[in-house]
Amino acid sequence: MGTGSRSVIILEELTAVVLLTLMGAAAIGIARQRNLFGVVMLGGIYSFLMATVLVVLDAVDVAMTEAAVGAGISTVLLLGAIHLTGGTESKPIHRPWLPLFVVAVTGAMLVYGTLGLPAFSDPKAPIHQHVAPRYLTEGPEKTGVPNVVTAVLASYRSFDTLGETFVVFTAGIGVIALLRRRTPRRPREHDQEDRKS
Amino acid sequence: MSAVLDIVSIVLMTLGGVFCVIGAIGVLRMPGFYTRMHAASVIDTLGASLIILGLLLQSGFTLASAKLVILWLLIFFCSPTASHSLANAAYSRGVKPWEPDQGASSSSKN
Amino acid sequence: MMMYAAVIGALLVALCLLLTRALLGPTVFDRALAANAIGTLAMLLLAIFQFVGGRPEFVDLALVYGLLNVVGTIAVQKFFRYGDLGEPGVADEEHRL
Amino acid sequence: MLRFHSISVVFSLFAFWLLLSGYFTPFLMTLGLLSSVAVVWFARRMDVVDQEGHPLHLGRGVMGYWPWLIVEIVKSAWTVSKLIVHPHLPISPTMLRVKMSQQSPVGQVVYANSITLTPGTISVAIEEDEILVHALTRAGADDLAGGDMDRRVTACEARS
Repeated sequence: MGTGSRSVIILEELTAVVLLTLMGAAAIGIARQRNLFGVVMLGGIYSFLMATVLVVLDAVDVAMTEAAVGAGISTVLLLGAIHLTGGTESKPIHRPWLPLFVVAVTGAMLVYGTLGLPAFSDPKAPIHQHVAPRYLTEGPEKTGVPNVVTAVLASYRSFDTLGETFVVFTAGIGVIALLRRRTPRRPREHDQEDRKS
Repeated sequence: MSAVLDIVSIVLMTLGGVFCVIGAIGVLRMPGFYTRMHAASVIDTLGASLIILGLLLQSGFTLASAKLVILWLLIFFCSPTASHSLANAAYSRGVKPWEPDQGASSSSKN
Repeated sequence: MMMYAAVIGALLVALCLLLTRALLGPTVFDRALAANAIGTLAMLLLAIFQFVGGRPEFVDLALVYGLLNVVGTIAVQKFFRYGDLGEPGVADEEHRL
Repeated sequence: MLRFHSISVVFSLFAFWLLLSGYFTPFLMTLGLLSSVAVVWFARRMDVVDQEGHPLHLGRGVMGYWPWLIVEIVKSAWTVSKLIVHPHLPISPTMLRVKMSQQSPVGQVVYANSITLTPGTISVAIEEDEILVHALTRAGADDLAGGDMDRRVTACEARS
């Protein structure tokens, strides 16, 4: 929020830090939780906190997506998946040291990668030099769409968005097909699987 | 005039924040599931209303204030529905209400 | 703009307390209750931050949030009530909710 | 009747669209109106437009009930807050059954939701013409059993 004074920036950074800490606590809770319903609930909380962080960082549209997908749809989908599988996570057979190592190394590399990026909301960053000013200044006149995000998504990158919509639509159909219950065909499918195996 | 409005809105919002904290303390402190729900409804009603009222005084008479009113209506219509369905689900799953002589345990199958 | 600091701080404290309850449990309903309350608080926090940033017309984000919060809670409750997310018109008992 | 309802739903949706978008140019407003009409058309094809989801007929009666309810909510929220910060947590949770005198389902929903909205009492289940209520304190339970809220909701149902 570049227009704000120094105190606003401090307030926002403090809030972001507190929220990120809470997200860390929620993530540890998720990792330690064996009851999958608890995991779904904590995951919803995580998404709400994440979306709030994104709003604090002024990424309103991403926050909207995070809230809709993370806290809304995926809670429902995960519950549907739990219904088909089971409510508790089984204990791992051996200690997950190797996955932990892989995850830690990947995370460290990602953090190292961010060191090379320009500072957050730096006006001289490359991303603010090329197309972004053009979209912002010429977008409304050229496309006739009052909202810049909508102009970019639906006009400049409309074919991209069309493809994305197809992907999401297909994924939705796939999920519904997988999670749908009380279909008369399901017992037969089980039989076939049994015969095959 | 605007200074008075500012002060009133700060007081309202801070009060709302205080009630949110009280509700959260209640959720943490109360024994048993149903008693915690009562504490959570303090957040939904008084805490949220006071904060939204404070923001309304800040926004004046604009589109934002209309949105805030809708937000308030949303909380008032939807929070009891959510609470009732939560209580109903817990009741139908056999979560027993906490009683003073029964001790601190209120857990049941989940 | 520092006038919002007090209420933001209070909301963050409340968030911490509710997250503790969500982590402690003990039943899944306690967690759901905490999640619902955190959703409400996040909604309020969003509304306030739109004002801090000086763009109060973006409060509709908080509105979307509130709607999602309710949808999520009702879905969770419906699941625990009937063990199923259900499809309208399939089971008649669902209309009682 | 259903046709009238659909039209009123279109108008509420369009009002909501205007509120969220904040654009008042003719072209965009036409698009908004078209999308609200499309949504209601889809909803009618899916058979989800009904009287209950859009209770126009309750409008007038509710207006008189709300101020009383808000005062009641503030009072009981204050009581519950005092209980929470009290060092000994003097609560006496009780379950009780309350009679409903409302006739229509919408009236019963209004009553049950009012009970839930007031901190200190939560409607847990609805059985025939009774509501199972969980109250935080004995005093709150007695208050509710007095039936003041029930009478007011029934009155507001009758007035509409």
